Parts: sequence; C-alpha cells; structure tokens
Amino acid sequence: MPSAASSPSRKWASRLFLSDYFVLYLSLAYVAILAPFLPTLLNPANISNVLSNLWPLLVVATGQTFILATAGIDLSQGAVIAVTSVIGAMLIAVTGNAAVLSNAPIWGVFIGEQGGILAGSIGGIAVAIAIMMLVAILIGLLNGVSVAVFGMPAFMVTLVTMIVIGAVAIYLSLSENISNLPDAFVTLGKGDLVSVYFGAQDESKIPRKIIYSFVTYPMVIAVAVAVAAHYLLNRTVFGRQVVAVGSNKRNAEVSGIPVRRVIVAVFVISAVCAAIGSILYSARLEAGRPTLGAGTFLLDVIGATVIGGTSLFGGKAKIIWTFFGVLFFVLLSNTLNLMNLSAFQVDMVKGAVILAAALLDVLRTRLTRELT
Amino acid sequence: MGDLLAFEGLSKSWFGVPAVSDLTLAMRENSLLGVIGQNGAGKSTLMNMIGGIVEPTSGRMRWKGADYEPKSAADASEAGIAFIHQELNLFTNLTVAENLYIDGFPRKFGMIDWATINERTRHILGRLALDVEPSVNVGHLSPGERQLVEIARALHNEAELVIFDEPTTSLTPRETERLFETIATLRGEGRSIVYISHILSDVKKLSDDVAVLRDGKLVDQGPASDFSIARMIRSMIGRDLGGQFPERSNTPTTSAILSARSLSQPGVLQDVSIAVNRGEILGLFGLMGAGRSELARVIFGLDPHETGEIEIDGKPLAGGPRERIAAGLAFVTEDRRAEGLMLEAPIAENLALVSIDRFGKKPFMLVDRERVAEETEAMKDNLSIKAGNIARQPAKALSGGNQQKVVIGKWQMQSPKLFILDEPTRGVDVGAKYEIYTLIDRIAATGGGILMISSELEELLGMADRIVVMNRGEVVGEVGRDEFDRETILSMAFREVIA
Amino acid sequence: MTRSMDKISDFVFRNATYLIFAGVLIYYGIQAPSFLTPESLVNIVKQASFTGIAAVGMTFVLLTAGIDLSVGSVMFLAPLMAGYVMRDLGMPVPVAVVAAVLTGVVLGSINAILIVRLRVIPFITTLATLFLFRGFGTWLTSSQQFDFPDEIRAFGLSGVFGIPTPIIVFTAVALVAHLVLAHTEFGRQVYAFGNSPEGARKAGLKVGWIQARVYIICSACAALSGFMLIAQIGRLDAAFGEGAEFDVIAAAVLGGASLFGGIGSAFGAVIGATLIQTVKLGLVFTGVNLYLQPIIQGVIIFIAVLVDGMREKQVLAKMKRTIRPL
Amino acid sequence: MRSLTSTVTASLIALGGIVAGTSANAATICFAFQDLETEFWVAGHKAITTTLADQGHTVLERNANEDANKQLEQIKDCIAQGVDGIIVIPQDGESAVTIVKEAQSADVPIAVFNRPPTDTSKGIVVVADNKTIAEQAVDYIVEEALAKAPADKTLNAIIIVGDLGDPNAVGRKDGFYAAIDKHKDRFNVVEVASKWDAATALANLEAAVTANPEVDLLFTSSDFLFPTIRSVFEPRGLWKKPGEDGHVMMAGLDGDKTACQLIKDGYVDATGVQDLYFEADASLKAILAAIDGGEAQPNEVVQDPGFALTQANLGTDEMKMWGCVLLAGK
Repeated sequence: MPSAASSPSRKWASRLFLSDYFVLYLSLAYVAILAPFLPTLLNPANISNVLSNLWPLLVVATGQTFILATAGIDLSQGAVIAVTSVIGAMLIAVTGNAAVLSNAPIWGVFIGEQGGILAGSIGGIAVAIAIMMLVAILIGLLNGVSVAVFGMPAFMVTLVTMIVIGAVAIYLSLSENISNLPDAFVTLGKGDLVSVYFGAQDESKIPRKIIYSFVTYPMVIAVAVAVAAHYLLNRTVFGRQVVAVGSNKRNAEVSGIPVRRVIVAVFVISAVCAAIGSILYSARLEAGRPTLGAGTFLLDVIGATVIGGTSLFGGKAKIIWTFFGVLFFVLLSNTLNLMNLSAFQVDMVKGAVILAAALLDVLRTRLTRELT
Repeated sequence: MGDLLAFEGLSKSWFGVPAVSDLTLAMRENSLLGVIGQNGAGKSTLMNMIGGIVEPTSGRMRWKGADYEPKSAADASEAGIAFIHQELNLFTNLTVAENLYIDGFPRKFGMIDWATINERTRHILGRLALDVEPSVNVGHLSPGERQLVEIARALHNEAELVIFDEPTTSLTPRETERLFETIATLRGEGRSIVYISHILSDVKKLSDDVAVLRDGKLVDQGPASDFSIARMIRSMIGRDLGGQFPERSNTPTTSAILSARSLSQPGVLQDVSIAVNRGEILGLFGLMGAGRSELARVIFGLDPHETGEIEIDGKPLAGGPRERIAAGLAFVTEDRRAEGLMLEAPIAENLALVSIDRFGKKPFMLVDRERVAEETEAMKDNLSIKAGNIARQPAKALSGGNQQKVVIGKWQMQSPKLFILDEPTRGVDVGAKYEIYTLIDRIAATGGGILMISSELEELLGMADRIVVMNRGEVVGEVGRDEFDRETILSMAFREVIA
Repeated sequence: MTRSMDKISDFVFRNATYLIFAGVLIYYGIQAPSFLTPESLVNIVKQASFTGIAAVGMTFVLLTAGIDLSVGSVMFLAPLMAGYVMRDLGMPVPVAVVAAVLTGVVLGSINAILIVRLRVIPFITTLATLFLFRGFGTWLTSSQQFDFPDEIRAFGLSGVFGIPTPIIVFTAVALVAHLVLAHTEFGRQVYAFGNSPEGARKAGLKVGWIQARVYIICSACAALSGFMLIAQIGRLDAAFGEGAEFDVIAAAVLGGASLFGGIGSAFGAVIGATLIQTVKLGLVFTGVNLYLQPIIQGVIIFIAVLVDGMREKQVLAKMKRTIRPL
Repeated sequence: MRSLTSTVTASLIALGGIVAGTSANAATICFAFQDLETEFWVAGHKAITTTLADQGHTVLERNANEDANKQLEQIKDCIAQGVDGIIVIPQDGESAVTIVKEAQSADVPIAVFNRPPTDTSKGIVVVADNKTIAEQAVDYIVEEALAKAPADKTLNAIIIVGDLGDPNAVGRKDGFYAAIDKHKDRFNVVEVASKWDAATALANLEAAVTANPEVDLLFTSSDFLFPTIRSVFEPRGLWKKPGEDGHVMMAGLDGDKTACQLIKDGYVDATGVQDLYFEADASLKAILAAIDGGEAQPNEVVQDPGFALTQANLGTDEMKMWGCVLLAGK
C-alpha cells in the first residue's frame, strides 16, 4: 500500500466510503439530522409507510441492478410494468366494464362482461401471473438479443421498446384502467401478515388509525426477490459471469464467459423483475393500468440503484447496495413530502439530490483509485 | 554547444517506484540517437516526459540550450518535437490532410483554407513519396501508409526532432525499407531523430549514437560504431544470456496435442499448418504484423478462419472460446489489461473466472466459496504471486509480473492441455521473467503443450524446443532446438528483405 | 461477385436513412397523394425545424460520444427567460432571441462545468439538470402558463418570400453548424475527439474546451429551438418541452450520428428530424389510429438504430488490420 | 443492518403511543393533486390552497406528477403524518377508489375533487362528467354548423385529442363522438393527437389542416390549446369571427380565461365548463364539516352539473364560468 493511505483520517474516510454499508450510514445520518425537524419522520405510521413504499421499487431496482452490472441500461422497465399490468388484469378481472372497455381490442377476446377469461379461480390467477412473466421474458429477449447479437446500444434499444411497448399497453385497453381485480390478487399488493399496535393496553377499542402493518405480502415478495437476486448476483456462477462481463467484456469473451447469453439473460431478469413489480403496483392500486411506470418512474429506479453504489459503467453491483439505495430514495421522497415544500420546488430539490449523489460517486471512485 | 536535447539528472517515480532515475544524456544536433532497453527500462516514461505527458519528479531537460518544461503535448509540438508512436495516433474518421493539421488549421475568413491545406499536404506527401490524396480518410489506408502520414504530420509541424517509437512493428519489410529511406531524407533536411526499437540491427545500422537504458538508468552509451549487437544485449540485460533461462527439464514427446492444418483467412493467414506436442514448448517467432497473434486468435476461436481445421487430441475444435476452453485450450493474450484481467476485481475473482463453472454447486450453481478460496489461495502460493489478501486486493494493485502470473494462474485453475502464451513476459521485470519461464517449463514438464509467441527472439531461443517462424501470415520456416541460430531465424523473419 | 455484393450492401448501409426516407415518402404519397403537395412538404419541414434545430446541436454532443438529456428543460426555461425580457423589460423580439440563446449558453455552461471540471458522466449530469432546469422554471412560473406579447407570434408566423421563418432559421442553423463542423478547426477537432479522446489529448488538442463547447452549443440550439416553437404559439405551458430530449436524440441518431462518437453531420440531423416528422405527419395524413401511431414510429426508429449498429460493425470489421493483401 | 434494526426499535419505543391530535378548527389538510400543467388545475390548486390558508388551516401539498402510484404513496405519507383530512385530485377513477379505501381504513376523511372514483359510494366525491359536458359543448357547435350548411353537404370536423393515457382525455373524446354521432352521416371526422403537448398539437393540427383544408368544426379537448389552434388557423384565414367568411365553429373544454376572452371576441363558439369554484368550495366545506363532526368516513356525492358556455347563453351565464371570473378580476 502506498504511504498516502496510512494517515488516520484517510483510513477513516476509506472505511466509510468503501464500505458496503456506506449508503445505509448515509440514510441513518440523513434521518438523524432531519428527525428533530420532522417529528413525524420516526412515527411508527410513517415507518410502516416508508416500508410499504420501499418494496415494489426494490423489486424493480433489483432487476435494473443486473443490467447496470453489465454496463447496460434498461429504459423499458416502466413500459413492461404497464403492459403486464394490463395483460394480467384483463385475464383475471372479476367483471368487465362494457361502458369503458367495449371498444378496446381486448374486449370479447380476453375480457367480457363476465370478467377476464381466467377469472374466478386461484389457479387462474397463477396462470395469469405466469403469462405476465412470459410477456416480460419475451420483451427482455427482444431487448437482450438486439443488444447482444445486433450490437445496438442498450440506450436506444430500450428507449424504442419503452415507446412501443408503452403504446401497446395503452392500445390494449384503449387507455382504460381495468378494475375489479379479485381479492386474492389484491392481497398480493397490500395484504398484512403482521400488524402492530402502539398504545395503552387497556384501551377498550383500538382505533384503526393506529394499527400499523409491518409484515405485508409485498414485503415478503420483495424480500424473497431481493434475497434470491442477492444470491444469484453475488453467490452463483451466473452472477460472477454478469460481473465479469461488466468489468471487462473483452476479458470475459477470452475467458470463455458466454457473453451474449449473459447479456440476454440480464435483460430478461430486468423485465421479469419489472413484471413482479407490476403485480405489486397493480394489486395495491387494484387495477390494471396502462400508464403505470410512465413519466419519471424510471429515473427513480436508476437513480436509487446508482445512489446505492452500483456503477453505470458495469462490474460493480450488489443487491444490498440497491436495497440501501432504494431505502435512501424512498426516505428522500418521504422526507420531501414531510418537509412540506411547495409543489413548485420539489423538482429542483430532486435534481440537486441526484447531482449530489453523482458527485459522491465520482468522489468515491477517485478515493478508491487513490487508496488502492 | 551543439546539444539539441539534454537531460540533467532527470528522474520520475510512480508511487515511490523509480521509472527513470538520475538520467543524464545529451544528443547532438542533426544526429540520430538510438535508444534501446528492455520493456520497463524507462524508455516510454522518458518519451512521455519529453512529450509533456508526464512531468519529471526531479532533474531538468534542456532544449537547444534553454530550459524545457513541457506541460502538454502541445508544448512539445510547439517546441519542434514530434512523436511517431508505436500505436499510431491518427484519427481514422478524418482525412489525411485533416490529421496533419488537426492542432492548427490555416484559415481564410475564419474557415479552414482547404486549398492551401491540400496543396501543402500534397507537397509533404510528395516528399515522402506517398501517393495518396490529401482528402482520403485515414481509415482507408494501410498501416504503412498511416505511419507515413504520421511522419508527414511531424514534417508539417516542422519538427526539428522526430522521435520514432518502435516504428517498424506493423510494417511490411518493403514499407520498412521505405521508412529508412524517409529517415535518411529527414536527416538530409537537417532534422534530428531519436529511434527506439527492439530490432537491434536496425538501431545499429541507423544510429550515430546509442544509449542503453536498464531499470530506469542509463547503463551504456557511445557511438554506434562501438556497439556490437552482443554489447547491446549485454548492456540491456545486465549480464550474459546464460542463466537467464531455467534449464528445460523435460524432452518433448512426439504425440501432438494441437494440430492445425492449412488455416487460411483472407488478409490474415495463408495456409498455416502447425502442431504442438505433449510436453513441448513451441516458439512462434515473427516480426509484429507477421500474423502470430492473429494465428493464436484463430486457434482460440476469437477470430474466424475460412478454410483449414484445428484439432486438439485428435478431436476437431469448433465454436468460440468457451467450447475451446472446455476442450483444453488456454490463451494468455498479449494485452493483459484489456483482455486478461478485471483490473478492479479482487485477485481471487480473477483467478477463479475461467474455471468458475466447476465451482458451481447444484442445483442452484451457488459458488462454493470455501473451495474457491482454498484453490485460489493454493494457486497464489503455487505461482508465488506476491499479494496480500487475494479476496480483497484488486488485480490492478499488482506489479506487471504478478498480474501476468494471475493471468497464467486463472488458466492453470482449469488444468488446460494446451497453453497459448502471447508475449507472456511483456512488461514484466527481469526477476519475474525468470519465474514465468520456470512456470512455463513446469507446465511442459507435466505434459502440457505450449505455444509461445514472442518478439524477443532470445526468450524463444532460451525456452523453446522448436521455433516456427511466420512472415506476412505464412509459416516460412521451422527450426529445432539443436539447430537454433539467430541469423537463420531472423533471416526467415526478414525473408522478403533478403529475397 | 462478392465484391459487388459488398459494394451494394455498403451503399445500402451508408445511405440507409435516405433509403428509408424515400420509402416512407413514396408509401405515404400513394396512400394520400396530397401528402406530396408543396404546401404539405413545406409544412413538414417547418414542423421538423423545431426538433431539427435542437438535433443539430445534439449532433455536436453525440460526436464527442456524450449525451444531453437536459434539452427538453432548456427548451422550456430559455424561452421563459426571453419572455420575461419581452414582457417585463419591454424588449423587442430580436433582443428576446438573444436572451433565449444566452440563457441556453448559461445552462449549457452548467452542464459543461459538471462534465468537464467535476467529471460527472454526461448521462447523470444532464439527467440531474433536466430536473434542475425545469424545476427552476416551474418555481419561477408557479406552473402557470406564460403569455408572450403578441409581437412574438407576428415574428413566428412571418416569412420571407413565402418561406416560413422557422425554416429559414433552421436552414441557417444547419448551414452554420455544417460550416463549423466541416470547415473550422473546432469542428474537425470535435470529430477527432469523438474518434479518440486519448489521441486528441496526445495530439495536443484542448479537449476540455472542445467538450465544454459542444454542451454549450447544444443548449444554445435547444434554447433557439424552444424560442422558435414558442413564437408559433405565443404561450408557454408548464409541460412545454417535456420528453423532447428523446425526440431530439432520436432525430440525430436517425440522421447518422453514432452514440459512440466521431460519426455524424449537421446535414444528417436535418434529414433525421425531417424523417421523423414525415413519419409522424404521414400518420396524421393517412388517418392511422392514434393508438397505433407511436408503435409505428417506434418500429421505424428501431430499424434505423439496427442499421446504425450494423454499420458500426461493418466499420469495425473494415478497421481490422490486414497483414497481407486480400 | 443490525444498527438499523436497533435504531428503528429504539425510536418505536420512544414514540409508541404518541398519536398526534389536532383540533378541528385549525386542521391540517393534505391536498394531493395529480399535476399542474394547465390553467384549470393551477386555478383549482390556487383556490383550494388559498381558501384553506385564509381560514387558518395548514395545507400539505403533494404533486404526483401524473403518477397514480406516487400519489398513493403521497397519500400514505399524509396519513402517516396524521393529517385531519385529505382532498385529492386523483390521476383517474380507479386509483381514486384505492386511495379512498386507504384513507378511510385509516379513519381519515377524504374528498375526491373533479375526477370521480369508479365507485362513488365511498368518500366525499365532487364530480363533473367530462363526457356530458363535452357533449353539451359539441352539441351546440354541431347544431349551429348544420344550420348554416347546405343540407346535402358533408362537414369536416376535427377533434384534438388529449393524452391517451389520461381518462379525462378519453371522456372528452367520447363526449365529442356522442354529439357527432347524432348526425353521423353529415360529418367526416379527423382525429389529431396532442398528448397534452402544445408542440405536438401544433405539428399534427397543421398537417391535418393541410390534408383537409376545409374545416367546418373543431373541438379541442382542452382550452389550453386555443393559442396553438390560432397559430395554425390564422395564416390560413380560418381564425375568423362569426359572420366573417371562413369562420370555423369551435368548442373547447375547461372554461379557462383564454376561452372566456375568445368566446367574448367571437372566435370560439362554445366551451364546456366545469364549475371549478363550486367544486373547490363543495369539497372544502364537506371535508371541514366532516372533521368538525368527528366523522372519519364521510360519504357524499356532490354533483357539479357543469354546462356549456355558448354564444347563445353568454349574456346570462358568463359569470358562472370560472375563467370569466378570473378574467373580470384582472
């Protein structure tokens, strides 16, 4: 080691900046600083709420992490969410609303007055979810093959799929949301497993307002996805291959890594994660929505992943980073809400935060370079 | 004072490691100074200091008697110093004329004055006897033509000193001849030249004076007439050739591991047949651009070939690198940083990369991290890689020699049958070189086959059991160990010049 | 024989955009003959001029292998500043144009400083400034529409010899950009930098300054483009220019600019922008279902990008060293 | 990870049992809206926030930027902050149902402003029916246009459609067709996409008018596009007052300031009006009443009938349109 790293402050800086938990520390510091000014921040209700906002975003960002690990980018995740949301809903809706849907191309084919063609059974929901996944896989394949085999830049490919798939989603139902989803499906988006009541025990009637759900189905699903992804990316042979492709593509090729297959696979994973996110989002909104994931949603996803520490240039990615990044991002938008900024200022603050995070990343990279 | 360029106590160190130390040297006006030295001897650091790309740690340079402290490449070019780099520094999307004038176009009404530029370019190209239009894109030129364009750039800048860094590596012999003629023209115009090359005979032939660098120090200098090739080598290496290489500890068998027959690829290879036997180190020699690395890439499945077949252990090879690795091939490429390592990743991850498949535990192919740690640690000891914690330390933190050992190690983890080593000791210091040679010998001794590509003939003479010589994409000769002779091999490599 | 096949495929790749363009024109012409009337064609070029002006600027950035996502926000903020100059300072239109372009220069400089000095990658920098610039404008206007004095529309709807002003400005911008890119030192250095940043540094070019200028030019063009468009309408809405970055990048790429740098031209951006507008307006002419319009647009862009990728591969294959005569 | 758990646990213990209680006469109201991109929403936003502030209430503003999911999260954030009541302008009817359910299950009274939930039985719902209002406005211009045209002539009608992802846009489009379809055989309809973007509308309308130079009637799904329409029509001699040669029958929807001026000037013939101030007032009154009365899940439907301001009723109904009130106040 060069002598430069030996001074205590440098050591401290390196330990802080290079730690896997850096963003967690950052989040905790952020909370600690703001807590005195925002009394509701640490309110159990707010914590329960931060958590419930965390899970779906975590699932989608997990998929994006795989893409960034290979130095790619996937702009089409939002469109995948939208199209799978519509497709899932049209298959399982309990009843169909002829007044709004009767002109849609799916009317009479996949959905009618009696609901979707798979309506009415738990098995039907399972099949519908399988079909959502299948659609996602196909879109992922399209993206992946375009990038890996035809050498098109990921940015342009996924930009085009974003436009086209997003338009298909809107076309399917002719802009309409498909509501009346079965309860079993809705539970996936908002059902509780464990709720907590904070208060005096002798209260005769507990107002519902102060029962907080902590363990929910989205939590279970998201944690399951994240843990599986963590193992896949950091513990399996495939994960090593993903990182190898992102670190040095030519080296990976020479070393016998099936580079094309890996690239196609990460795009499929990204799309599938988006589809799982779609289940959570559709279920909590209780409708199939062609406009889910539009607008700035994707910038949230990529922003959270990058803030976590995953590099846009590939080779550096961990699901645990993404988890902390998503936590930070959700905390950020939660606190932006709690700060009662005027609606006209939120965009500016947000831009500044993205920039600050990017600068932090540059600083980290430089520090790493200096310290090793 | 006739000194054009002088160094006084010039030093440069990276992180406390000296690359050039206390160098004092002067070159006369209108002379040709040949600079030789092994890789890592400090030649490129010296050139970068002259070029304003690297700042000296201490000492100073003087240019025409005045202090010379270039801060950027522009300063050097303004002073009248031009570089012809080994990797050509041209913009392939621009025309010949544009490449000449990119750092300063003559203008007319604020617009580039094409008429003047084309005329002047044509004039300069004429002086170099290069018959291309100034408006042709450089991307369309051959390597030799591109090099002449680089020289034209130096001429256009009215450089008084032109520094050639390994200029002949990608040239055909005919183009090399032409280059030498051009150099003579330049000298005739009163320009001075620094000529850096590994081809010692060229250096001897062209130079007025020779300077020899080793480990960042000037170890020998004098008029070229006083230098024999042997003295050059002795000075460069610091000792006689003997003892530089380990004894070969086995005799090769005659059963072939690899046999490639009649490989052809238009523009690259012509009817190449080659075989490597069990326990054999086959040296592949040729000048750069002779097709050695290209052959290696074809054998390894990175590049296509139109006709011919490749077999390993009698079984035909197909598919890409992945399939060929499975069949028992390993390839240490010439560009370690771009193709051999994940520089940011820990050493252990680099070591385990090629063989990662076999560490996967079914059913989920989870990496058996304990076994990876065990085996990579063993490999580290086995190859005596000088590193601390290989699970954390990134590959880029290692020295060149140790990095190369990691690259060899990642293949060894897979116990391949045939190693292709392309310039295995490039950028490796003398001590580590010996270790790598020992390693190569050990692989052969345990029954592996080795195809060793090198532009350092000495190393092939020291290590190989047999040397195949390539020239212009063809195999032009083959010499067994007992018939090794520098002159013979070099004459094959230079066949066209002699013929 | 393979050589002549090569030549044909070479020609196709080189001129893919023009060929696609010709195909689109012919197709729509058959579907709706009025599409090819001079009035309709003038209208297409006029409508293309807004994206086109910005795409010409974007080409500078793409030539250096960079990207600028903030153009949509610049298209919003710059005319707004010009609007204040007109409304509150009572300045005439020419001053307003200058104010808009100057705003663009300032915003571009912010991008440039972040990218060149602080070394934040262009993608993230301009993503952040996308929010920052628009946020600043939203904050100024409180999301309210901004009505311009009437003279601006008189300017926007004016013309010279029957040629609408936007087309004249578009032509002027394209010509100047072409001259700069093809016939000035700076322009050629932009190409050199895009071809090899390292090589440009070694050749002694002031790479930081080159890079900074392309972002400033890009923003200035976006500002002018926003102003010209607003001059048509006379009113700036809060959502103005949102998402325009994608249209602008797509137009430049379609015009042959490579995202990997070093390839592209001002003229190409003109063609790209006009092609996209032709596709879009052709869909209006032929009365295609509104829901299907974005899908068809996407497919055409996809084809163009696919061809670009293949061309890139071809170029790489060509650059591959041959060591013996073919 | 461990440190996070412990921090969270500690703070939970510290804060357990504390529930914010605020008196109703100075209530904290969460106002969540979907976006502020046209005059209508800006005026509504202003009316609600200033009225509440004037009455001494605290307003928490949340802009969802047209993202239903983000809006749900913002509502949850508001609930977590312990607000006394919520007024929401939802992204669409379906998400409104979910949001109402979310608020009511947390016992926070909620009012839905302007966009009705698909299920209007829950929450305070203040609605205007886009389709009906659009139909009224278009009915007027259709009748006028037919009255003036020769009986056998087929008329060219243009509709500028909003963003197809926005149900309001779709509702207005449906209203347009409901009116046109009463005389199906007399109209030839050209659809022009705007994506709620002035630039897109400009390009597409110009092309549409080039393709179909004879325009008899135009309906824009939002009044904010009238300046754009003027840019296209004026040079072609189509921007004329009634009675002048080339006058195109035009109607819009929203009822904003510009539309009021244009109707007064005569260029525009009708616009569908949602009674913005009535809606704002009704939602405020209802939500404050619920808070005062301690009602946690107030359910009520307030219908904003809306109407079409036309050249015919301009004299009598002018001041019923919010845009005209704004215009007069200027």
